[in-house]
Amino acid sequence: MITILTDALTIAAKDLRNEFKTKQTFSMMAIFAVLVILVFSFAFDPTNNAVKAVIPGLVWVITIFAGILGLNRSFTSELENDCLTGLRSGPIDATSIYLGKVLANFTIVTLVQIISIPVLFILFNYRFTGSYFWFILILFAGTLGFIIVGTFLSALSANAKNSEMLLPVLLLPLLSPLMIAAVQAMRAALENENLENAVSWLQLMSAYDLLFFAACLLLFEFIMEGS
Amino acid sequence: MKELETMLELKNVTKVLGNKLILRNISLSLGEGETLAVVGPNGAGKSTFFKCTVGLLQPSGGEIILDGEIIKKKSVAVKKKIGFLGHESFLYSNLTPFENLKFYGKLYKVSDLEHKSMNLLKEVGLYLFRDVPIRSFSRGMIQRLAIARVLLAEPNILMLDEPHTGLDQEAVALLNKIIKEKQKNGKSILIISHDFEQVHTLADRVAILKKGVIVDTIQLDGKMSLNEMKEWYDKVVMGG
Amino acid sequence: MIKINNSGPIDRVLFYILVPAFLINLYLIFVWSPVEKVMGDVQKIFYFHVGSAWVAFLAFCVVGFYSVLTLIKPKMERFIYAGISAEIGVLFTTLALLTGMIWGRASWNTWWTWEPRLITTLILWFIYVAYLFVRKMEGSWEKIAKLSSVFGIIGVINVPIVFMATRWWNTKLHPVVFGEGKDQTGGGMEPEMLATMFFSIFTITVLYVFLLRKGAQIEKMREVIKKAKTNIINKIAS
Amino acid sequence: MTYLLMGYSVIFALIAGYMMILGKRQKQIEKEIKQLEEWNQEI
Repeated sequence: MITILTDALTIAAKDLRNEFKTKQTFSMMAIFAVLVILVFSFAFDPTNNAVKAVIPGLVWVITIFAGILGLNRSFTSELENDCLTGLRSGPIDATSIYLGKVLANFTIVTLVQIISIPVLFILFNYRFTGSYFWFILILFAGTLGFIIVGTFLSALSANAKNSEMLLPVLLLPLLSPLMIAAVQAMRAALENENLENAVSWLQLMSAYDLLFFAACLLLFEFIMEGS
Repeated sequence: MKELETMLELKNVTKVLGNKLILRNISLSLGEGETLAVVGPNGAGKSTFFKCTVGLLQPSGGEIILDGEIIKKKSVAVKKKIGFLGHESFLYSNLTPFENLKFYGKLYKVSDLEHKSMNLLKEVGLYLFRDVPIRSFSRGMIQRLAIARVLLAEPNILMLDEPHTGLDQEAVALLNKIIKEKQKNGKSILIISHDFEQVHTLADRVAILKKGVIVDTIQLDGKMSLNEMKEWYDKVVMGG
Repeated sequence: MIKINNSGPIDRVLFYILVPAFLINLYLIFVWSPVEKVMGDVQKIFYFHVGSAWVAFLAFCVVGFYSVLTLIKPKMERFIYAGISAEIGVLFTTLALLTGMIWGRASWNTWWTWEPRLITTLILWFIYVAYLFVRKMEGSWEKIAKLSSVFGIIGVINVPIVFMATRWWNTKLHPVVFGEGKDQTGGGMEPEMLATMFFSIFTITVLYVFLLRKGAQIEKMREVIKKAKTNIINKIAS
Repeated sequence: MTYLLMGYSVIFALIAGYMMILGKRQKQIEKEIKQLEEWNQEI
């Protein structure tokens, strides 16, 4: 059990180091997130006060769009030099590959959020009045669920030739309950009202996270098995 | 022939992929300190055979025993004893040689990692470039680093999948030098190759895999010449 | 030589049940069952709508069931059943969605309402389609069987959560036609209606089983032919 | 009434469509069987 965790940390550290040597994926994701914000500011006039209502949704839209870019690379980058086979033939459990990837992807997406969400608030001239604690908690739970399912499906779709097209098609329907909950919870937290509402949505999100984490952990080795 | 402690044993290994029977009842054993080469025509199931022995694929029937332990899906500890050198290097091109070795060393739980990897880098002649991302390396250099990666974990058995293809003269010489050294140290080696010259210089025993069956094995022991071996191979593959 | 083993006795029995059942069902829907007072004739869509929705969920459960079996022990037959069930699932999900939309248009003058059951069905549709995309991947059937089964299981887990989330999200608008939950104001169907509904569900379930068996037989034949073809090609080549 | 007609025509069209797809597959298979038999005779 502990070796699984240390192996996962080793893999995550390798992934992050590999990424931050060039920062290519990361900077692409950040720029893409900001571009999405820009496009949305054309679509909804940011000077209009009613636009505040779409902010909670936009937080998740940029997270998912930018996140999918990174998730696409997560396993296809292992195909260069056939590194994935190197990992699979090594003395490690398949679950530690999954855990390591989840950790690395979560870190990268969180960093993208740290850049893009302030940009969103600034460009939409949004004054943050809600509670930081709940905001961050909801952001954490939602992003975690997104990465849990996304990493799993990224490994699944990496087997296909058109993996970057397949991943969103597989991922978005599965994310829908999480996103409904995340947007509602975020709205409640940002508008600082109905915190009980936010809590019950947060419960749904945690249930989703736990359930899918367990299922993905169990099923991941079937994806890693070659045939 | 002297009695050898068996390192790797395949018992009636069968592998079905799709509707095709790729491997049929393969039984082979590899003694400690022995070098076995598996040769065969294309499509004979060499790579499937190899994937089964390194634990990437599960055999549909029979079992593979390495150092007294059956290789199963979950047998993590056994895999530590395998040094697997494949076609590809399994190395991360954004990382430096040193970082690559450190990563694999951690996964294989190598003790005294820094010291060992430095020594290995010197051995394969990459010490000078230890801090350069391997993206800019030539194929030969990457292959040398791949050799270092395999040796780092100090495996009991080396499994080499066509190790000589795509190597320059220098790297071939280095690889052969290292293999010979390991032979002297009593390590078992399994080579899959179609390079007869190299097989002849390295192997103690040669097995021919044809249509998923081991059709014949022969003891080399340095007595048989390269041409004799080739003749034998042609006879076995063409006949029957 | 290869023969088309189309209809075993079970299929014949199914067929002989299906045809009269379908006719009786149409009679029940259009003639026998009373016209609803508020919505009028349009309410008669409801019978097939409920039946389709039920079969859509059933088909999805069957996909999940065969996915689990495939993971436990990959067999061509299980893999085929899961695939055909998903195909029929897409068909009936589409039917449920379209009939739901038509009904919505007739009774509330909108084609689409963001209402839990409709959203759940729509997401179900997307998951089915995604599942079929996974099956279209290249590679050995064993690999695809594994990957698609994994996706099928994840998809099945997702459905109840979607339903819960959408229910919490928006519980207004849907007419509760027969007793469910606390709000039963729209409930109280006449017994003839209830009987017709159950008969429709029965008929469409039989149709599903019939199509499932038929489709699976065709797929199995296709595999047999594929094998025979490669055999012949190998023979000619050697 | 028009909606009812629309609803049931959609239902029957789609079910018939799927059955036609199945029939097409069956035809395809029959064709391939014929081809196989021809090949077999040639051997």
